[in-house]
Amino acid sequence: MIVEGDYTFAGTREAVWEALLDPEVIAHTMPGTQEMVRVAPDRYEGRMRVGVGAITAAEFQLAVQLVDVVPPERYTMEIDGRGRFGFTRGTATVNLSPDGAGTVMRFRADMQVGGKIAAVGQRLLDSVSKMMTKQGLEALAAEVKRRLAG
Amino acid sequence: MSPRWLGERVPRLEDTKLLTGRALFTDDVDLPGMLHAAFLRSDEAHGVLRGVDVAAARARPGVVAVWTAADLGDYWKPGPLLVPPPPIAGIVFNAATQVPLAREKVRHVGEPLALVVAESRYLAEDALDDIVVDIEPLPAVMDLEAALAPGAAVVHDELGGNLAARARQTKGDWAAARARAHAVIARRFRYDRGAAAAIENRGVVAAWDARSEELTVWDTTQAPIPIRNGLAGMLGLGQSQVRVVAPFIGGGFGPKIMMFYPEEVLIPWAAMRLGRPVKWIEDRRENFYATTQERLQIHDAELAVAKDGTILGVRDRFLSDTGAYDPYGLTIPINSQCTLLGPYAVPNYDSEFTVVFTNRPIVTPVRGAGRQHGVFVMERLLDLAARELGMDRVEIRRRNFLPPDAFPHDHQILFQDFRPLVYDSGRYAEAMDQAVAAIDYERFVRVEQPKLRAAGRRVGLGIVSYIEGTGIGPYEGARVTIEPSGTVRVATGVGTQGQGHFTTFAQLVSDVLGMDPSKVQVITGDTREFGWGTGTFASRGAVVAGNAVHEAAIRVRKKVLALAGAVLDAKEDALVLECGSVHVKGAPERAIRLGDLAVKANPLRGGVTPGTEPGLEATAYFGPDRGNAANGVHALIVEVDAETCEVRILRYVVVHDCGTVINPTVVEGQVQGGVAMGIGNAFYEQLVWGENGQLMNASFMDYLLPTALDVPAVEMRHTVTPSPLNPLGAKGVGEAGAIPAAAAFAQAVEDALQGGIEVLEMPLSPNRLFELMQDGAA
Amino acid sequence: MTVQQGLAVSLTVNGSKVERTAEPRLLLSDFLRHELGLGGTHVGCEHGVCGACTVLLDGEAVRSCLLFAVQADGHAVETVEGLAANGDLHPLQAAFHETHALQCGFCTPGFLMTLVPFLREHPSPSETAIREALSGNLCRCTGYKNIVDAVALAARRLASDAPAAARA
Amino acid sequence: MKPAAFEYLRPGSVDEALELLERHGADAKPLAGGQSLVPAMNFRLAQPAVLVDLNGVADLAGIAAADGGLRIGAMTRQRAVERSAFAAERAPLLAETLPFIAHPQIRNRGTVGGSLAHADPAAELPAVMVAAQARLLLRRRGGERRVEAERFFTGLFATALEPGELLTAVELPAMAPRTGWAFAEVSRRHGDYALVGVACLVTLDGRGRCASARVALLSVGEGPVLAPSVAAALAGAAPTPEAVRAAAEEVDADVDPPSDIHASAAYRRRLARVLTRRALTRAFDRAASR
Repeated sequence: MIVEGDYTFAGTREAVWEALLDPEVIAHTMPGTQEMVRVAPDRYEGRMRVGVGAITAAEFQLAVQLVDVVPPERYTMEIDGRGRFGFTRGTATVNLSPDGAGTVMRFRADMQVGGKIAAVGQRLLDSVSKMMTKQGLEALAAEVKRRLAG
Repeated sequence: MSPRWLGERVPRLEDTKLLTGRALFTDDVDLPGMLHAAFLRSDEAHGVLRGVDVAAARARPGVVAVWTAADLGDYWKPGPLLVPPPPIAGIVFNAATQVPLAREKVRHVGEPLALVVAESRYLAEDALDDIVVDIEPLPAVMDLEAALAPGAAVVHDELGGNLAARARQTKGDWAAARARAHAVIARRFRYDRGAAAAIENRGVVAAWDARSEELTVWDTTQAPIPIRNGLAGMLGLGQSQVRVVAPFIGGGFGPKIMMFYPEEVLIPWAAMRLGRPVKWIEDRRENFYATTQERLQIHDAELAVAKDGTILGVRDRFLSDTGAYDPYGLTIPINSQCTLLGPYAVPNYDSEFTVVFTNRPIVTPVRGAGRQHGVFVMERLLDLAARELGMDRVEIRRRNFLPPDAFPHDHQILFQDFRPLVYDSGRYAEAMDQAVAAIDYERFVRVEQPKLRAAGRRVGLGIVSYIEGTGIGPYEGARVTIEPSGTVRVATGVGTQGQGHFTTFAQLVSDVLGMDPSKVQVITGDTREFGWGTGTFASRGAVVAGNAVHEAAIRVRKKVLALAGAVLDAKEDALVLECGSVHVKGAPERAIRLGDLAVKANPLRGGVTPGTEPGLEATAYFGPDRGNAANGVHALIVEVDAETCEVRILRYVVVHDCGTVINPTVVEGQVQGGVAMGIGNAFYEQLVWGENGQLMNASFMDYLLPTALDVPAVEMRHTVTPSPLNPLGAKGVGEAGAIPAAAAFAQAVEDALQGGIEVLEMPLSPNRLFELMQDGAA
Repeated sequence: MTVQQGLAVSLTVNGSKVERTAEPRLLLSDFLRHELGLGGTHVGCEHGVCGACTVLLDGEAVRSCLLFAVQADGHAVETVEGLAANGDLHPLQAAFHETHALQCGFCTPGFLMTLVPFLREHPSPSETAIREALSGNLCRCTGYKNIVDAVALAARRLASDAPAAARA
Repeated sequence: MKPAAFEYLRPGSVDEALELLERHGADAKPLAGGQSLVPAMNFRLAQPAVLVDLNGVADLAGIAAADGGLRIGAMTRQRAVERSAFAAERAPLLAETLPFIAHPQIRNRGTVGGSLAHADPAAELPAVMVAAQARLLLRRRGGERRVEAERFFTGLFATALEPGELLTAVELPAMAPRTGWAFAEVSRRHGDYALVGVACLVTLDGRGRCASARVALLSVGEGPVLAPSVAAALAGAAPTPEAVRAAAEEVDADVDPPSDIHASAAYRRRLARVLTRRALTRAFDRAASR
């Protein structure tokens, strides 16, 4: 499953870069994140709970490995999430480029979903990923805005 | 002994139990102290199995035992190779059979990792959630071509590659045929995977009686006798210590033949270890991974034709997906290879298949067993050739049919039964004529279709021929016994999954013994009743077991006549068997009821002379020399909504020839049901896989079985060309309905869209049709 | 979480009063089959699609795999075992037999229980209405045609029997 | 496929239900018809700790007149609405839609309120309620509020219901004179989740021009999707076939359909345009004849 798009933040590339890689920010903005710890400069681990509608919010153990990091321009995340209802894993690449006073983020995630959620929930995978992307981006934008204001 | 019941529409004798809810299905077996099993299955399609931590599951109250592969000790063994490769020159075959529980590696989603036994299924499933699995994912092998490329991930490391088999069969000289062809049609065809999806999932119940030292296993199997024999060997028991019962089975369609599923190996073992009965009933989600499937093949095929449409030759190279293991050998690709030839004279043929291991569940036959693919490829090639030559599609078929005097016709290649593919009999043009008349082909093409098209309606017709190789060996047997009550018992080794065996076998016996079928009690699928045979598959029940039943009845009749002659003091040829008794011709008062005769057949003191055999009982076996060739024509009319891409079937005609018909109602039921499955394969059912080997539709919400609104009433015609290969002249019918449906459907949809698209793949869906039409418009 | 043990359940099944205890999560289908021994109600998917488990709850066809046994407390359940009266097949059962509307017979009880209230509500249904009524039950063997014929036959019989019954 | 354990509670009144829902908070899940929830529980995708079974709450079911329109209790079975001549007269769009929902066995058990509260993007009833400008009655302990259907559905399986709040009824307003209706959907098989569905209500003015058009779609977004662009294109226009066709094309701007194994987003867009045109055509025909 490919999720891609772009989003313009009102802030410098450096500010956006810092926000994106700040575990606190990730924990705040990634939908369902319970906990996110930067266990190494290029590695995060945490827990997420994702539930939709009647589907009980299932806990995922999440690990994110950063590779190909070129501050403040681009990085790639290798994502590995496992939980009782299945797993999700894949890579997501983020590119930042200045755009006037703001910063354009281009992202492309190639995610695989497996287990029970894939087997019986395929109808909703696209919608859920769209929803989570939207929520995450909006929260991120708010966070960037808050930081710049603060 | 003129046949009175053969060919009669006898209402089924087994119905009452089924209609009133009293029939015993496997999940109806409830035994005192019974435990319930559940399997933990892999979420990953391919990976290194690092660990399965079952400590928490074992500690859960209500859980009796939890086993992983490591706990099985010597009992852990790969399953048997059920069908070895046939003796084709140059054949390559790499065997890799399924294992009871995965160890070291997982090879498909749903492969079992651990077995939990608990006081209830609910508790067993609770315990599954307690198990922690560590799998390091590997790239999943999904694409058949990529699987064979250098550097591809490998399903079975010890084989060093994903090649499961390769075999080439040829006749004549394809290259020469191609060289002199007026036209060569070449296309790539794809036929994707579906599930058998019997409404009853699989199940196994096992009980070990330590005092009698007997193991009883109720199993939703199509092949109880091989299961008994195999289990006895695995468990170190004598065959007589194991009783396998295939009770009423809620649909088979092929996957229930597959022998030694992990659950069949482990549940009896667990019952013996625990000293309590154990039940495992597959649930629907498991069924989508744990039960075998069929169909993915990719054909690159060429048809060489003369200007007048005469087939000069066919070349085919195809890839066939066997999934993660190949226990069933090459039955499916050989069926595809052979069935492609159809009812046609094909002088030159060059066909090579390559079977590929992938990280999908295991492939074994599902109703049709590879025959669909062959028919689809050949019939589509003929359609394309007709279009290219400007010929009528019926005409190109007529031109190439084997004539009635061409039999036996030797295709010079081997069939799945390892015997030469030699057609026994058939009247192919006649079947086509009947279909053309029934669907009113000329009128549709000349009048109806233009009229409807003018009104903006997109209607199209499809008409295709097929051959089904049926009734293969090795053999089946039956025992017929007249009881003192006058009831006749028939015991046979084949199991039954709804084909009406209880009735058709009774009809065969009734004619021979002169009695009403309702007085004949048929017992199938219980190894205690009959212990020799193989099973119900390849449309062979009526042919192989039917002839055995018939022969056993004839032998009993001989005994009846001999004894009655003595008792009534008459010559045997002066005796009449009728209405359950024997009387002397012209002297109805000189009679004895069969039951009374059965009592006399168990002689008391003084009644025995040397050579006396007690009982009015006989056992007979039948093994055909080779399979026979049933044939038929399917024709249908569809309407396509070009805006929504929905397709509606307006009419469906089947003309079929399965030789001698024992019970037309049962035969028509098989055909109508087969067509429903064929329509499912053509337009509704497709197993959809993510690139990582995940099945994306493991439920009846997303795997779409056709409903009463999707399947039309089939208009049926019979032609009867008896087979010379068995005394009854019967040919098989179980799979016929399913085999040509997709080919006919594709032609009809193309016809409706007036050549705007080519349908080279199955199944279609409205979404796929939308894409094809977009491409066609672009 | 506290796991509730069995709750008392009191219901009528095929006209007889039944009292049992059931864990709340026990599905009605499992309760009927394995607690009451009424194996005629079959389980094919446990997610409400196949219809094999259809029973009547207070006279209406419902999926017994989508109900908890505790929800049937105080209600009347009818299963396929209750259809034949005094050994005589129900007209629908007889019609299924005569038209060869069943092969393996696994889905059949669900079809019958769907059809009993359908024919009550639609005594002379069209073929389309019959097919619509059947569309919530999956059959893998028959291709449905003979089932459609069976329903039409049963409807005709019930219609011609009705006045006789009214006179009686 | 057996559900995980849960605690089962069966209140006898709305007040009791509200008290239980408040007491158990996020652990509790109301059980209405259960035709979506129980399958999810059998797959163990839903594992509520507490089920509050509303089936014993008698005063939640029923169909009654309200302000010239219709009031349907949340626990009213879909089948009961389907059989109600009164509902068919007051809310013909709803009546036309009901047979498209799954199968009779499901509708015998499934409730109107359960479907609305579940807010499945592929469900028919939410789209109908949005098209019909229905109001939903939400009760909590000590209070009640009415929310317009358009605002009730807030996202993917998301509604305006707050913790401890219960949907108790839905009210459909009276239809204006010269109003026509239509529901259309394409599904793989009858009763399946629709690939796309369209519910519409149109009203003609005295000159036979479109006074209002409410078109709501399903399976093309996070929830029921209202199509304002279609309405705008029709406003004041004579509903000629050309005008309807052109307006239906506008639906493209209002939808953001997902892709799944049965239908790509592009195919869903096609279906949305075709079904919108077909539904509007039928609705205008009906409006003209009333």
